[in-house]
Formats: sequence, structure tokens, C-alpha cells
Amino acid sequence: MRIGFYPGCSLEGSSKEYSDSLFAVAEKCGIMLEEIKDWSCCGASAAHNLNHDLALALPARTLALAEKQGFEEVVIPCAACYSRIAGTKQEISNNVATRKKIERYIDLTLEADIKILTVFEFLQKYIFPVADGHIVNKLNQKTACYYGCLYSRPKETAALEQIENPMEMDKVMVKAGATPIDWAFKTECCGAGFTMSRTDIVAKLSGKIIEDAADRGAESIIVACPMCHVNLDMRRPEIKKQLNKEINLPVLFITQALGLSMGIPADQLGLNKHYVPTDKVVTCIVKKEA
Amino acid sequence: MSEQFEPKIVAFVCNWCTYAGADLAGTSRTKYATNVSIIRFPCTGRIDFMLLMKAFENGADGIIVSGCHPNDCHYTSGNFHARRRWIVFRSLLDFMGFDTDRITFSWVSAAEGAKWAGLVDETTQRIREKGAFTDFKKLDCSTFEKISHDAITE
Amino acid sequence: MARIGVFICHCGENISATVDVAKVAEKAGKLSGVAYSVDYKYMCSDPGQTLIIDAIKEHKLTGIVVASCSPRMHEGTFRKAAEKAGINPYFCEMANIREQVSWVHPKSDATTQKALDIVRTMVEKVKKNTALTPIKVPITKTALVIGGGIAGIQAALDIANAGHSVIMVEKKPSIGGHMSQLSETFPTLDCSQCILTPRMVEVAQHPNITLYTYAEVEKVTGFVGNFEVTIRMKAKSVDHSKCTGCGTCWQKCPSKKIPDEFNEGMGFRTAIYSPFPQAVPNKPVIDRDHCNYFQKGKCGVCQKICPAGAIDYEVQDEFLDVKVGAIITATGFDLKHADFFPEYGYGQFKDVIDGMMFERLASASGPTAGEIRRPSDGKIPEKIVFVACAGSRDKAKGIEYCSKICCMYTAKHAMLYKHKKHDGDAYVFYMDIRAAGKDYDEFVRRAIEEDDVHYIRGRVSRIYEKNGKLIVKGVDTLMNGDPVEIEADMVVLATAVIANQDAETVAQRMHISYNKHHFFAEAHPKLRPVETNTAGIMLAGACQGAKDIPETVSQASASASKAIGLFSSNEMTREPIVAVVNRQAPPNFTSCTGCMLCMEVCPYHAIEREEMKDRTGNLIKVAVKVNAGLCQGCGTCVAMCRNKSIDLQGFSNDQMLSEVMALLNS
Amino acid sequence: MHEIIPQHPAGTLKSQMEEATGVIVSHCYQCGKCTAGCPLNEEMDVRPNQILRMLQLELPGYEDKILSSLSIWLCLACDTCYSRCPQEVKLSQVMDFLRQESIRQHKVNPKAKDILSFHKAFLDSIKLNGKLHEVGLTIDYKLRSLNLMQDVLLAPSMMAKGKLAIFPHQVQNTKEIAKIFKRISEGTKE
Ligand SMILES: Cc1cc2nc3c(=O)[nH]c(=O)nc-3n(C[C@H](O)[C@H](O)[C@H](O)COP(=O)(O)OP(=O)(O)OC[C@H]3O[C@@H](n4cnc5c(N)ncnc54)[C@H](O)[C@@H]3O)c2cc1C
Ligand SMILES: Cc1cc2nc3c(=O)[nH]c(=O)nc-3n(C[C@H](O)[C@H](O)[C@H](O)COP(=O)(O)OP(=O)(O)OC[C@H]3O[C@@H](n4cnc5c(N)ncnc54)[C@H](O)[C@@H]3O)c2cc1C
Ligand code: SF4
Ligand code: SF4
Ligand code: SF4
Ligand code: SF4
Ligand code: SF4
Ligand code: SF4
Ligand code: SF4
Ligand code: SF4
Repeated sequence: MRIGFYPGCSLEGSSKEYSDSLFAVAEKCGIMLEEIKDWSCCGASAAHNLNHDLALALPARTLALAEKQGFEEVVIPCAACYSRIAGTKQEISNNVATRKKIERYIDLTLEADIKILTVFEFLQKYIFPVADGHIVNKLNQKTACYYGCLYSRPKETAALEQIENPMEMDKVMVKAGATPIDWAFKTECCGAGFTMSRTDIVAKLSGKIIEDAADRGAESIIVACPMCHVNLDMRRPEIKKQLNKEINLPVLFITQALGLSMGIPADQLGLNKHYVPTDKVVTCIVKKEA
Repeated sequence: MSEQFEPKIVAFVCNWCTYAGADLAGTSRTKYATNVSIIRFPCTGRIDFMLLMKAFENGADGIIVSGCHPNDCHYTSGNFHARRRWIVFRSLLDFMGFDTDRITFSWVSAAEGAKWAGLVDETTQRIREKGAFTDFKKLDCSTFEKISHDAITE
Repeated sequence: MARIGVFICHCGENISATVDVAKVAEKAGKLSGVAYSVDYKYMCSDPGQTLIIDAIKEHKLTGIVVASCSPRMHEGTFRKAAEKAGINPYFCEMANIREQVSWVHPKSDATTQKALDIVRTMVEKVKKNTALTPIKVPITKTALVIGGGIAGIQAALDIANAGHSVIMVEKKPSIGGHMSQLSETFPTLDCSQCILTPRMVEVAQHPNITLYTYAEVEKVTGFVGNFEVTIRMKAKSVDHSKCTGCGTCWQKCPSKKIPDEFNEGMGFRTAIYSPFPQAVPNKPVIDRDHCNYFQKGKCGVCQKICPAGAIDYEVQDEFLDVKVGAIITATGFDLKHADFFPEYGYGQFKDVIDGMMFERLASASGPTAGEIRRPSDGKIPEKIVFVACAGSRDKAKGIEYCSKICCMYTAKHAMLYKHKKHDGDAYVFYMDIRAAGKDYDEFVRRAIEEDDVHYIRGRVSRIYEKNGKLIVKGVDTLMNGDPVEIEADMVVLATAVIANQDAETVAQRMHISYNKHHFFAEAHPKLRPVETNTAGIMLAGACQGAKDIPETVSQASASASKAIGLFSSNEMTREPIVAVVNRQAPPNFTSCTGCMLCMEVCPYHAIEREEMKDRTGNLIKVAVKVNAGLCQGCGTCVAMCRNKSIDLQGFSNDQMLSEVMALLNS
Repeated sequence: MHEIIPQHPAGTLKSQMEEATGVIVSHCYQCGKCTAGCPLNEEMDVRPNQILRMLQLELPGYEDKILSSLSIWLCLACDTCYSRCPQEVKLSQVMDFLRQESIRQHKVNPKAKDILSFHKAFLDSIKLNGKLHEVGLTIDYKLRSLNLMQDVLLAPSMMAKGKLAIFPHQVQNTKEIAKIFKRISEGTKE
């Protein structure tokens, strides 16, 4: 089966290392991902803040293209894109009138029956069954798995089993040999869409998250969303000001952490692209005992 | 002055709510049209819709069916079954081109004497405007009876 | 050939002022089958009744129609008169020409005509009437009480004290229910055990009460006055007739780490156990799921040491059939448990507990001997938060209703805490305070005014644990929606009162109805609040809906009085307005085809399957029959039957059709 | 960008909102759980539950107060409120609607200008390229918000790390995207 891949804008830009590491892990395990041709932006928060129809039309266009290109499943690693596209799929399949209207806007027909996979579902379904053969290292440290809003809410599109205390990512980290901590901010909001417009708010919300993780002894934070990554990794100067202290917790994408456990070189996983240095994660790696 | 048409209307009502409601209208001396006569059933659940057809066949111009409000049935759920049967029955009548506006389905509780009086007056007025009901009297109801009864009890 | 008499009443002038009664009488006299017709000033008066009786005798009438007031007024009166004259009372019908004619219409020809129409209709009906005899049902004067909580205890004692026998069935090893777990009770703060234990003992010792603990009702058949009940006596593995309750066995049992249900899991019990010191009966049972002998095949310690030789590993569940006349269902309630509140960490954090756990902590007989210590480390909390409506009034969690008792017990809990820890801080997050009972609001005010409990109006959004504290994130909606964050040592959730897990099964076994939350349904919410729709089965206590002890006890006494009332005569008489399935000669037996449609719609489960067999016992046909004891005469079954095999006495197909035809064909 | 803001039918703010979102404000029983969990409750001038309260009562002045509030712009659409609301009120959708209405009625709170500018710049970037061009977006946003200094220090390092593309990635047929925008702006004007 051909598995479609929707990078979304961030994975082409500021979070290129997320898609690089995802491809590296998939390749290692012999899984092929194929980018949807000519995809467009999902509209992110801006579209639904400003216009509801637009917020449906943009994701719908991509869904329609994926269908036309014959994919049955599409992996969407970005939480924001996932949320927008899954929500659109749901709204369109629940309401014929809406579907007709949107089809007119995008000038394409749409079944909305394509299966959308989050990065967890993708790992679970395609990587887990073969992972053990490829995992050579143990990430010998405590990690805080951070899920953010968009995987856990709203409930209609939530991709997590327990939305207040999800474990999907924790399971991946256990596979990678790390020790996920129990903490309080797994699904608190990091400030998401205010990355640029209200950095003060981002600093405050993300600051609380980083602080709680550090307080509970985490040595790194693992994320699965480019927006979370930007807020937690790039906004450190503001966060430092906000907290009045410097916390040097590195923030890794889940695929980077898993890649490390598979022995994929740090550079290939894009670890050099982060603001907070990731050396400590790399140095904590030990060989997995047989 | 042309004489006004006076329809004959039969009311099929339950003993506990609507019959008592009609009694209350009496005790309160509320006046209403003479066109409606009541036939008392223990419960709307007892009402066999074939009797409605018989009534039309025998010259009724309009019919009222009324019992306890939903959830207030003296027998818990008789009115619920009556309502379910009525929905099926009505769609069948509609399908056959029968003027279902000649049948009024209502709820009148034992405390609603005034509602009963209003219901009688409204129904009488409506049927008066429709005029005498002749279409159905010529029909042979027996085949219809069978079909519809099967449909209702499905 | 029918000879009908028609009696038109003037009702003083109530009827004659608008209806031309003489004309009605005259015209009625000409109707076919009418042998006599007369009008009179007051039919219901003594002379009026005598007139009727004499006419029946003199004119050899076979049936009568009295055209007067509503049958709801005087049907009984005239039926009695008919009976006195020597005809079956069900050959008397009334034409309602007062409430439904003379009082609602002006004097006119149309009014008189309508009165005549109604008379004619009833004449036709009475011609189709048949002789009916009131149904007499014998009554077994024993009551079954299911559930031994305070509701069951109260009901059993009331009935037993009235001189009737009672069989009580309790599924746990001891009676007492939830009340036995409570510390002190609102609104008086008296000790729960102190007021309950004497009554438990009274039940055990009452000569009229037979108590079966560790037992469940397996099957109920029959009808009011005549139920047949099968009771499953679960294997106790201890012969209670030999056991002296000395306690040696449970002191020595090596299987000691079983979470103690009575203490809500905060403590342990052994495999052979009596649930609490005041248990009734205070004799143990073996919990086979946790006993080494039953699980691993070795141990047998208790059998070896029991001085009375009471232990018997071989016994099996036994079944007992009993006959009872009335049943009181008093199976109580349950509380919503952990995993229900991921956002509050209930089930995740040890110090987030529910109300019943708090009761055990506050109870002198509890795991902390009445000191309020938190489960995680045994520290006495300095700051405690109570969360009301935890799961109740929460559509998103599937429970829209108010649990009714938690406002009160939360106030009680906060008070008990403050009484024991004077310098501690107690906060209650609430949405509304529902304390509408006698002395209830005063009780809540006392918590606020005298014990300094801080009530904050707003719902808590989240609770998480940090550095040994529970961070409670709420809001004060009375302060502009300002966020409130409290670092608490312990949180008590007033979790929703729900129906027992097996409530649905119990209801189905008893053929009683229940609502979507599985609370048992009363026959009428206001006027028959303790009866069910199945005659002879009553409800008591929290199995019908959340309620506190005063209300539970009132309802229990009320249902007991219903049973006592039933037992006050040797047999019951019921109106013969019941459904019957027709009977024909073999090999047909009946026109009923056994489609069972009637059975599905009968609200009283009065229709039963019947197998027709030939002389050699071969099954020929499956049909139905009506249990006249259960049938209430609604007639829903009749309208369902495709081939008119089932009919309602008094409102038969024939009678109703004649009425319609007569009404329309003048 | 205002040309693609939908024209709402006449009626009170509440009735329009209920029609557009399917949320029924009377379902809210003012428990405050939404506000209690909202990550920005401290920042907000009108708390989430209070917005619903004002919609419920519809007293004079409330509509203005809602539409010119800062809260509706601060809302991050994180859906914490909805996911815990006992009455299942979809507050985030209410907020979405109110933002659109606030723009339409020209009542945007002055303090929300930055946030609004960002959203608009974002959509313009998509309209132009079909995808988000982060450099273009940053420049555009800065021109609109006049918030020139912010992030200037970050941009060069982002480029160095290969995190920003100087030339925009484009969908093959950018006209198609522009057409979608056009159809919607026409469609919603009806
Ligand atoms: C935390 C808390 C605090 C409270 N505090 C107070 C207070 O201070 N004052 C007050 O007035 N009220 C208080 N209450 C309410 C009080 O507990 C109830 O009103 C009362 O217990 C109801 O009694 P019941 O007999 O109906 O039910 P229960 O006490 O639940 O008794 C039911 C009995 O039936 C048995 N049973 C269940 N199913 C079956 C079956 N299928 N077959 C046989 N037996 C069965 C059970 O084992 C149990 O023994 C409190 C409740 C709670 C939860
Ligand atoms: C405005 C209002 C609305 C209500 N609405 C509802 C409702 O919707 N649903 C509901 O469930 N409840 C309702 N109630 C409550 C309901 O009215 C009462 O629960 C109910 O009437 C109580 O009945 P009772 O027999 O105890 O008292 P009462 O109705 O007061 O009857 C007492 C009787 O005793 C007689 N009496 C008094 N003293 C003596 C004496 N010394 N000797 C002889 N006779 C005496 C009185 O004349 C009276 O007839 C409402 C009450 C009010 C005030
Ligand atoms: S040791 Fe024997 S007599 Fe004593 S309590 Fe146990 S079973 Fe009963
Ligand atoms: S046989 Fe079972 S109940 Fe008896 S002592 Fe051993 S473990 Fe306990
Ligand atoms: S009794 Fe009080 S705490 Fe309990 S559900 Fe009702 S309102 Fe809430
Ligand atoms: S007195 Fe009446 S209105 Fe007031 S709180 Fe009590 S029940 Fe409600
Ligand atoms: S008359 Fe009503 S109660 Fe009696 S058997 Fe028929 S449906 Fe049941
Ligand atoms: S509906 Fe009629 S035919 Fe069917 S089982 Fe009942 S009595 Fe028999
Ligand atoms: S949580 Fe829901 S019900 Fe409570 S105040 Fe907020 S919107 Fe209203
Ligand atoms: S969606 Fe908006 S209002 Fe709701 S919790 Fe998040 S920020 Fe607050």
C-alpha cells in the first residue's frame, strides 16, 4: 500500500528536522512515504480565526488531491495540520451540504474517506512491528513527553486514548530506552499560534511547561508538533526572562529520539538545527544490551 | 341565510385523562360545540385504528383521538404505543391520499377542561370548513383494514 | 333477546334545564331492544335507586342504561342497584349526559339530540355486555425484602412488627448497607453505627424475620399476593448453625492482603472474614476468589483450627423456593468510582479520594481510628479541598441529574474535618448548594459561619500533583471569574450517586421498570411514589433515586404500609376488566398464532407464553394467555393483535364497534 | 483580507452565533470550569464564562463589550474549555465566530491588532503561494504590525540553520489557490 505524506508548511521550513528524522526512521525500517503532490497549506489557526469556509476549503483541497492520487492513508506529522485536516474531514463527511459547498469552492470532488494517521499511529502501525530489529541504542535518560493541545482536543478529533494523561508518546520513548516521567503539563497549551504575535504569552505558557518538566527531573522534552517545538525551543530568551532563570532542557522531536535509538547519526536527524543544544541527549546514549 | 353545515365528530378518549378532562369542562360549565361525542376507552393504547375507519365509513366527518400526556399514561406506556401506531397509520393514510386533517391527535389531561373545550371548538370549526366527508363512505374498507393493520403491528 | 331499561335523570334541574329529558325517555323507549324507559328527578337518590330495582324486576330487564352524570361519579352506585335487583352488575352502563352534555351546551334541539345519541350508544353497548365476576386473588401474607440497608431494615421491621412474616435477602455477608460505613450523619451529626446497630440486631432476632445473607434473588414469577421466588444462597463455606463467631479463623487466615471493601480499600482483610465488627450476622464467610485453599488447593488452616468444626469447603450454592405476597426492593446505590475523572486525577493520585473514603477516615472504627489522615503518607492535611457535583450534573460525563445528598455530606465532611483540625483550611468548590430539607440549610450555614469553611462558587477544572501537594485549579465565579489555585494536601470528590451495577438485571428479574440511569421507576412520581408498575412490588431507598437517610426511612415505612395494607385481608378483589385470549376446541385451541406482539407491548408483563399439548404430551401449538393477576386492563394488547385473538372484558372489540355504529347511525 | 469575512444575517449576536456554530448558549450553567482551565484566564478582560453569560442575558451594551474585548483575540483555540465543559459548550467555536464578527463590525480591540495582523499576513502568504512562506510572512507581519524589532535577531540564525527558506515554496498552480479565495469571498457575500 502507498502511504501518503503531508508535510505541511512547518516541516518544509522551520521544522525541517522533523520530516528529515521521520524519513530517516521510516527508511531505516524499510517503509516508504510518498509526498502528496501539489499539497497546499491547511490554513492553520489563521483561517479558522478569520473565515470558517476557508478553514474547510484549504484542508479539503489537500484531501481531494490525496484521494485523486490514490492514497488510502496519509501521515500528517504536524499536530496543527492533523487537527485542521481531521476536523475538516469530519465536518465534511457529517454534512452533505457542507461537502457540496466546499467541493464548489475547491473545484474538486471529495469522498473524505481517506485514513489520516498521526505520527503516533504511523509509528505504532508501521514502525513498532519491525522496530526491535533496528533499535541498537538506549536513550539513557528521563524524558518528559509533551503532547500539547492539538492531539488531545477537541474530543471529536482527539488522537489520544486518555486526553488528560496520554501515554502514546511515552510508549514510543520506552521503546527507545528512555524513562518517561509522570508530569502535569502533558497537554497544557504552549501558546501555539501566538509564536510571533504575542511572544510574551508564549513565554509564559511555555515557561510553565519547561519549568514543570525540569522540576520533575526530566533531562529532555519530547514533542510531536512543530509549533510546540518552535515555542519550547526557540523562545528560550523570552522564557528565561519570564522565569528569571535559565533552563537548558533540550527539546526533541519524537522521531529524532527514536532515530537516535536506531543509531541514526545526530546530523542526519537534524539535531544540529536546534537552539537549545542537544549534546546531552546524544552523550547519554548507551548501547542496548542484547 | 344558508344553513351552516354541522359535522359529526367522534372522540376516542382514554378514561383517566381526557375523559376526566371533559368531565372537568362540564363541572366548570365551559361551553363548547355539540358536534363531538365521546367514546370512552380505558387507554389510548386500546384504540384500534380500524375503529376510526369504521367511524368514517359510518358517517363521521371528523375524529379526535386524545389521551394522557406523554409520560403521564395511567398505564405507563399505552399512549406511547398508540402514538407509535398513529405515526405509521397516518403515513399510510397519507400515502393513500386520505385527508388526515380530519383526524386530530391530542393530549388532554384530567386538569385541562378548558383545553378540551378549545379542542372541540377548533376541531368542529376546521371540519365545518372542510364540509361533509363523503369520499370514504363508499369505499370497501376490508382490504385496507388488513393492509394497514399489518403495517401498524409490523 | 335483550330487554334493556333506560333511566333518564333530571339531576334536579342540572340536566333537565338544557336537555328535554322527557323527549329523550320517549325516544329511547322506541329503540330496538329497549323494554322500558323512564325519566326521574334524582336517579342516585334512594327512591331513584328503588325505581330502578323495581323496574328491573317488574319488566324482567336484562340490562340497564342510566343516563345521568359521569360514570366516574356513580357507576358504583348503579351497579350495586343492578346487583340488588338480581342481574349481573356489569349489565349496567351509564350515559354521561350531565358533564358532557347539559353542563357544556345550551338548551337546544342539538343538545337533546346529543343526549339521545349517547343513550343509544350505551344501549347498544350494554346489549353486547357479558356477565363478569370480580376477580378474587388469595394472598400469601409473607413479604420479601431485597437488600438489607437501612431501607430494607426499616421496611422489614415495620412489616414484622405488624405481625407478618418477612424474608430478607442481602447479597453481602452482613446487612447494614452504606449507612454502616458512615461516620456521623447530617443534619444532627449523630453516630451512624450507634443508631443503626440496634436495628440490625433487631432484624436478626425478630421472630417474624428470616434473614438470608450472602444470598440473591434469582427468579420471580407469579403476581401480587402470589409471587414465587427462587433465592440463591451463595456458598459461605462456613456452617453458620455451628459457627460461634469466635474469630479464631480470621485471626489465623494467612491470606491477609485483600483490600477491605468496608474500608473502601484503605486497609486489608483476610479471605475468611466478617466485614466489620458490628456485622449481623457476625459470622464469617470464605471469599473463595482469594482463599488459598480454593485458588491453590492448599491451606485449610481455618478448618483445622475452628473449634466448632464449622468450616465446610465442599458446600455449593443452594436454591430455595419461597412464596410471598409482596416484595420490597431496597437494593440501594453505588458511587461513581475512579477513572471517571482524568482531569482530577481520581484513581491516579492517592490523596484524591471520594466521599465514602472520607467517611471511613472520619469514622472511629475506620482505618485511622477517626483521625483524618491522607492515604499517601498518613499526614493530617493542613489544607483540604472538597469538590461538589463531581460527575453529577455533568452531561459530558453522562450523568445529568443531581445526586441530592452530596451538598449535605460535603458540608458535613468539611465540618468534621474542622472539628478535628481546628487550624486547618477547608474549601468547598460548588455550583449550587442544594440543602432543602428540614434544618438542612441551617446545617450548611453552620459549616460556613461557625466552622469557617470557605465556599467558592465555581467548578474545578483540573487537579495535578506537585511536590506532594495537589494543585487545584478552580475559579470564583462570584469574583468576576478570577482563577483560584489552591495547594491542597487532600481532595475529596463528592462523586455521583449511581445505580448498582446489577440494577438492570435485578429489575428484569422482577419485571419492574427503570430509568435510563437504571434507577427503579415508581408507578407515579407524585401519587404512587413507593409502588412499582407491577402490583405488589414496592420500592424503598436509594435504589429508586439518590436519597438521604430520613427520606429513605420514610419511603421504607411507606412501602411497608403498602404491604401491610395488602396483607390486611385474606384475598383481594379486582375489577374484572382484564384481557382474555379466546379459546376454541382442539386442535385449534385458540385463534392466537403466538406472534407475541401483545407480549411486547404489555406494560405489566401480564401476557405469558402458553404451550398447547395433545394428550400424549406432544407440542401442538404455542399461544399466549393473560395472567389476570397482573393485567391492569389497559387494552394495549388488544389493539396490537392482528387476528383479534385477545380481547378486553368490558371494552371488547364487539362493544366498542357497536358504540361507534350506534353513535353514528341514528 | 476583509473581503472574505462572511456577511451574517440580521439578528442579535446570540442568534447569529447560535445559527452559525450550533452552540446553544442556554446550555451553559455558568459553572466556570472553562475559565478555570483556560490557560489565559488571567490575561482576559472578559472571562470565557462571562462571554457566555453576556450572550445569555443580551443586556444593552453587552454585544459591544464582547466584540471589542481582548479576550476573543487572546483565545488560543486550545479547546481546554470545551474538552472539560460539563455541558459540552463549544466555546472555542463561539470565540471563532466572535472574532469574525468583531472584524466585520470593525470593533477589533486595539490591543489585538498584532494578533489580527499576523493572521492576515499568514493568509496572504497562503493566497500568494498556496503554502506558508515563513520569511515572507515574517516580513509582511512586521510591516503590518509595525513590530519591526521583534524577532529580527532570530531570523538570521534561523536561516543559517536552514529553518527559513528565502524563496517561497509554491504549489504548482498558485492561481488555483487564489481562485478558492475568490470563490469563498464571493460565496460568502451572498
Ligand atoms: C459519602 C456519603 C455520606 C452520606 N452521609 C449521610 C448522612 O450524613 N446523613 C444521611 O441522611 N445520609 C447520608 N448518606 C446517604 C445514605 O448513605 C443513604 O441514604 C442510605 O444509605 C440509603 O440506604 P439504602 O438502604 O437505600 O441503600 P444501601 O445503604 O445502599 O443498602 C442497600 C443494601 O442492599 C444490598 N443489595 C444490593 N443489591 C442487592 C441484591 N441484588 N440482592 C440483595 N441485596 C442487595 C446491599 O448490599 C446493601 O446492603 C451518605 C451517603 C454517602 C455516599
Ligand atoms: C406556590 C406553591 C406551589 C407548589 N407547587 C408544587 C408542585 O408543582 N409540585 C409539588 O409536588 N408540590 C408543590 N407544592 C407543594 C404542595 O402544595 C405540598 O407539598 C402539599 O400541598 C402538602 O400537602 P399536605 O397535605 O401536607 O398539606 P396541605 O395541602 O396544607 O393540607 C392540609 C389540610 O389540613 C387542613 N387543616 C389544617 N389544620 C387543620 C386542623 N387543625 N384540623 C383539621 N384540618 C386542618 C387544611 O385545611 C388542609 O386541607 C407547592 C406549594 C406551593 C406553596
Ligand atoms: S473459627 Fe469457626 S466458630 Fe470461630 S468464627 Fe471461625 S468459623 Fe466461626
Ligand atoms: S483455607 Fe482459605 S480462608 Fe481458610 S485460612 Fe486458608 S486461606 Fe484463609
Ligand atoms: S447534591 Fe449538591 S453536590 Fe450533589 S450533585 Fe446535587 S448540587 Fe451537586
Ligand atoms: S427556599 Fe425554596 S427557593 Fe429557596 S433555596 Fe430552598 S427550595 Fe430553593
Ligand atoms: S390489557 Fe394491558 S395490562 Fe392487560 S394484558 Fe393487555 S396490555 Fe397487558
Ligand atoms: S397478538 Fe394476538 S395472535 Fe399475537 S400472541 Fe398476542 S393474542 Fe396471540
Ligand atoms: S464550563 Fe461550560 S457550562 Fe461551565 S461555564 Fe464554561 S461553558 Fe458554561
Ligand atoms: S479555547 Fe480559548 S477560551 Fe477555551 S481554554 Fe483555550 S484559550 Fe481559553
